Amino acid sequence: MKLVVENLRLERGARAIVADLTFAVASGEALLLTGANGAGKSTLLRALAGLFTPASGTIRLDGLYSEATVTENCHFIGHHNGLKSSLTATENLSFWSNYLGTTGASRVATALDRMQLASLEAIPAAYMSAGQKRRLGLARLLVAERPVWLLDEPTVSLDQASARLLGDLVNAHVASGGIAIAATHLPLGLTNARELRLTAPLRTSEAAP
Amino acid sequence: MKLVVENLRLERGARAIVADLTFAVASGEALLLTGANGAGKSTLLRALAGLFTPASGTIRLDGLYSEATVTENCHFIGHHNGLKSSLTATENLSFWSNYLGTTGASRVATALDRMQLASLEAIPAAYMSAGQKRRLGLARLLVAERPVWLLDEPTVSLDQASARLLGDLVNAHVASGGIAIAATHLPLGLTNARELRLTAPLRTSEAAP
Amino acid sequence: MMQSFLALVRRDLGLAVREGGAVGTALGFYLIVVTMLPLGLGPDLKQLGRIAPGMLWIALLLAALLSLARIFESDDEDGSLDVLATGSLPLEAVAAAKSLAHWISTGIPLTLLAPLLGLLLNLDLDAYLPLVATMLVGTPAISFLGAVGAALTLKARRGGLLIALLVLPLFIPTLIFGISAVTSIMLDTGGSRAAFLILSAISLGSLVIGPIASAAALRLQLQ
Amino acid sequence: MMQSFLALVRRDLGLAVREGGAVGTALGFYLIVVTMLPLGLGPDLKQLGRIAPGMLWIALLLAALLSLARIFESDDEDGSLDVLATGSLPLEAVAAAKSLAHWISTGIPLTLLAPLLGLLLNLDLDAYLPLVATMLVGTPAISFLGAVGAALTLKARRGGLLIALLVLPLFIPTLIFGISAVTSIMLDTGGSRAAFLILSAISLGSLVIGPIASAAALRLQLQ
Amino acid sequence: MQTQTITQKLANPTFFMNLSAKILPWLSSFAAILIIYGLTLGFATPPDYQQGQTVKIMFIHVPAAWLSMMAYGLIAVSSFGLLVFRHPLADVSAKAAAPIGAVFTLIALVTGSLWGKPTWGTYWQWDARMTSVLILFFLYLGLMALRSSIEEESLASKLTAVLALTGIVILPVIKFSVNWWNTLHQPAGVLKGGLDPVFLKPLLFSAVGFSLLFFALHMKGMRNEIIRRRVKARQLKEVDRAARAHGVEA
Ligand code: HEM
Ligand SMILES: Nc1ncnc2c1ncn2[C@@H]1O[C@H](COP(=O)(O)OP(=O)(O)OP(=O)(O)O)[C@@H](O)[C@H]1O
Ligand SMILES: Nc1ncnc2c1ncn2[C@@H]1O[C@H](COP(=O)(O)OP(=O)(O)OP(=O)(O)O)[C@@H](O)[C@H]1O
Ligand SMILES: [Mg+2]
Ligand SMILES: [Mg+2]
Repeated sequence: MKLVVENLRLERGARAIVADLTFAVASGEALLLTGANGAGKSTLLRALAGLFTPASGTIRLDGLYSEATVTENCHFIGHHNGLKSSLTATENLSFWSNYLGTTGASRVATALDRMQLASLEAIPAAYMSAGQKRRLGLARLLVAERPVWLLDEPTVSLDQASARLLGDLVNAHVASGGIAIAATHLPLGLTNARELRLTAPLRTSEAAP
Repeated sequence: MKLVVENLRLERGARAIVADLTFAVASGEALLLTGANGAGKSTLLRALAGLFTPASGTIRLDGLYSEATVTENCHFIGHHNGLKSSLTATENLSFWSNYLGTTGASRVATALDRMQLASLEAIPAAYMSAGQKRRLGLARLLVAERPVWLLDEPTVSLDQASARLLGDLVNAHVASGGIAIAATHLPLGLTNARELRLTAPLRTSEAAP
Repeated sequence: MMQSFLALVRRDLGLAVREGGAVGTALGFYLIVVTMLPLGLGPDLKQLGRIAPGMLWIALLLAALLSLARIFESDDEDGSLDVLATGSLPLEAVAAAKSLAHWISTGIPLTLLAPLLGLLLNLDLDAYLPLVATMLVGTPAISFLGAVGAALTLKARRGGLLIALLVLPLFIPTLIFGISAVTSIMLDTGGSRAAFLILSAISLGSLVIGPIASAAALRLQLQ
Repeated sequence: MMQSFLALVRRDLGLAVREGGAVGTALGFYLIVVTMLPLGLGPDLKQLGRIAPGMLWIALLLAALLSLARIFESDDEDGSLDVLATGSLPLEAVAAAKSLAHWISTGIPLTLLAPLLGLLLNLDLDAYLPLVATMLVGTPAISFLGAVGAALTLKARRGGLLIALLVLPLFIPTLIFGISAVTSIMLDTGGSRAAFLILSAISLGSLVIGPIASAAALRLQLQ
Repeated sequence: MQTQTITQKLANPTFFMNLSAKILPWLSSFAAILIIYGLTLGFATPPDYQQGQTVKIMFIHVPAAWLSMMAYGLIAVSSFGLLVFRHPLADVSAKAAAPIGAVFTLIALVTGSLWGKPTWGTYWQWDARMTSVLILFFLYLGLMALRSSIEEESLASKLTAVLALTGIVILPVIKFSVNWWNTLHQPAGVLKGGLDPVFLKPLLFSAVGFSLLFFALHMKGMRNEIIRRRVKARQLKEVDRAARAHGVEA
């Protein structure tokens, strides 16, 4: 399996955020997106997840099954955690596991366990701290099998222990033949990770009428 | 000037988040709040800022002027940046400088300059990236003189350069006799900073509402 | 597919109940507006009964309308929408599921409340049945077309009001035929059947157009 | 103090204009509701003019009400509220400033639109002046009492509807006296002066109570 | 081929700016002349045997009414062009047309109700046509409100386009409302010889004149919009320079 990006161009308003970018990530590889604030990391991740439509260029997922799209095979972890504050940790997770197409309460329980949220399982998300919320959001990665993980600043407001925990999860996922792409300003402690440094391309706003 | 906290007790729902905590920070000192997720850093900072009412204990600001409260003398930088997305960088900042009681367009301009946002001054906050927004939020520290800085995970989504910039700002503030208290999971690169490690007191999650 | 669809509908219904009786609020609003109208129109108004169907319909429209903002808003704010969009379910189905949940959690309860409020306005006895019937077939249009408004105004602060401005015009046909269907039965001046059929046609149309338009709007918003 | 207060009012007014004509939307909603009422009540209704004041008042109430959610919501979401609370301005003053801005940016424009809509409902000629007058003195109550509702429902998703539910009852006095002041002038059955005075009394009261209650509610929300 | 290249040229804003700069003066002066001529002719006409002098309102009302619908048609077409062909000028056109269309709709409504007083004895009647035109007016308001309430412009324009296309169902309703429901309003008959030539000639003149006026206003609006966008684009460039300058230090 291979995620292939060919001369991708992303525009916001009239401006090019990313200009003819080409790279590929094979299964078993992790890619770190780095770059200054405003370099375009988040935008690129949204584009990979199929949420942001590129101005030009292609994003393919080869070798999984015919016309497999990244969208259907990725976990997207954005700035927000996708939690309902009135639902408990368990309720939040089990909804996602149902929706993302895998059933099994066992999965949910183990996921909470691995994210060290077991003791909070019956607590509404509203009552959780920033980092606890983030961990619960990340637990989604474990309740549904998806080969491609797209993580936007996953360690935000995680303490060191949790950050290490996340690093291990990603390593395990990659080791088992998955793909992980993470935008981050800090090292995630990944074993075999390449780095893609985004720098704002020379941009012309002439595209604007 | 001295910020004094005496056997403070903070409760959320039915649970004690912080139990008889006592410490003091004198002017010229910086204090780092560390601790695992859910240890109570944010709650403590909100309590110091006077946004969260303690269950018991006192929070004083001595030696500034009679009955000076922390609330009126602090900058509180929370998880959110307090920006209006439809206002430009300058408009956002000059509102805060007016509201927080200091006038002077010069201040705003220099603040933007020091946060390396000068070139974004006429751009609505909506068009900024996560880190650019955060920097603009932090610029508030510079447009109004306030002796006590309360920062909750200030470096979130800042790139290294900006993080260093922030560290320098805090150092300068402290050096000039101010007080800085920051909750963080990463070193801020402060020169003379003590560390206060919060550990959750014995807590039963059954007690949770 | 189906599993995801049902999971989504179930969750939304659950939230509607959990998040502080959104349903109750809509019902309460309906109640208050209906009781306010006589205040404004003067209680002495003899033919209160005659205009009752109209008032009931309008108030219901408003109550349903104001609950529309809820449909996508919170999912957008907390990032759920991004994840929903990466699911196996096409965005059209997502929109449909959420519209359906809205109809079940708002349209139906309001419809069931209407006859009770009819008592307050001494509605003709023989108007109750047609009133409920027309509302049952009319309200889906509100939820499914309304969802379009909700999707369009996702990124625009000030949800409720703007949605109303956008979709109220689209509802005016529903309103006109809904009312005329009832009144024409009350004053038995035929044509009620025609009005009823047109009403159903509008609803069926909205079942198709609504989700497609909503999905289009959502895609643009996710950018 | 004063500087902060004015700065806040000015910002909110600026935002009301900037953030996509919040004002325009309220006006549009008012317009639509007023035009929908006759649709429901039946165009043939001869005494449309007679009940016009009532309809204009009710519709105005709804339009103003639905714009209330805006007052504190966005400031809460983007963290501004925390900073506002650490300012030198007491929270009561903050609430007052924001209520005032809401009245200027919503109450006044709606009041000015009312007479134009009166034309649509062929309102009596001699009703225009009292209508505008009563609305001018009545609308502050809506903004200042409404702010309390907005503050109370800050953390509860689904602003608009819940607020309406909470504060509509509070407005019924305003509504009754506002309407009776106008109608009693139209049908010149004296007592309009009394109603007018009561109306002003209500507004003055709300200027005091509103901010205090709002501030109390906000303090709880900030926890 | 020829058309191809022409559309491509028209798609180019710079070309449009130059072209419109040349055309605009002519267009507006023609509009003025025709309107003045048409109205003077119109006011010279003998009073109508039924409606007396009030018939003269027709010379404003009818063109306004026609244009109110044509403007929406234009918006719909432009919206389609934006969503499907990503035509750079389509959105500019849609945005510029909305307020103008709204004004013409308002004129049709006002003149119509002014006309209604003498003829039907009431300013306003909730009859099918008036109601549907009113709805059209609301749609215009909705379009403008939606666009103005979203910060990111490219998004705002696409969303507005979606709304415009959803709302297009209203046009046939307006046009044929008079035939579907029996109403007070006259059915369309002017162009089918239903009107005395004495009235027809001035009506047509003013109709053409108002149409030209519409196009002149529309063109002017587009020009302003384009200029505004160029300024905006320059601003946004700043963000990039900032991002890059910052990136260099990082
Ligand atoms: C507010 C009230 C009115 C509105 C909204 C209105 C609207 C319209 C519209 C949309 C048209 C274009 C119809 C078409 O092209 O098929 C039209 C045409 C016309 N209207 Fe009105 N109208 C109003 C009142 C009146 C009144 C009071 C009269 C005179 C009795 C009148 C006389 C006409 C005539 C003669 C035409 C030309 C019909 C044709 O197309 O041949 N209208 N009006
Ligand atoms: N909604 C938006 N509309 C217009 N421009 C935007 C929008 N969001 C971001 N941008 C611009 O796009 C560029 C890239 O933004 P993006 O968020 O992808 O950067 P980033 O690499 O994620 O930065 P950060 O590290 O601060 O998160 C920035 O210059 C920003 O100004
Ligand atoms: N609104 C709330 N209501 C009830 N309990 C809460 C609320 N917010 C946080 N808590 C609880 O209070 C405790 C402390 O939360 P707090 O946010 O202060 O922790 P923190 O140190 O900031 O954690 P993090 O590093 O993740 O931000 C946590 O156990 C959390 O579950
Ligand atoms: Mg980012
Ligand atoms: Mg925290």
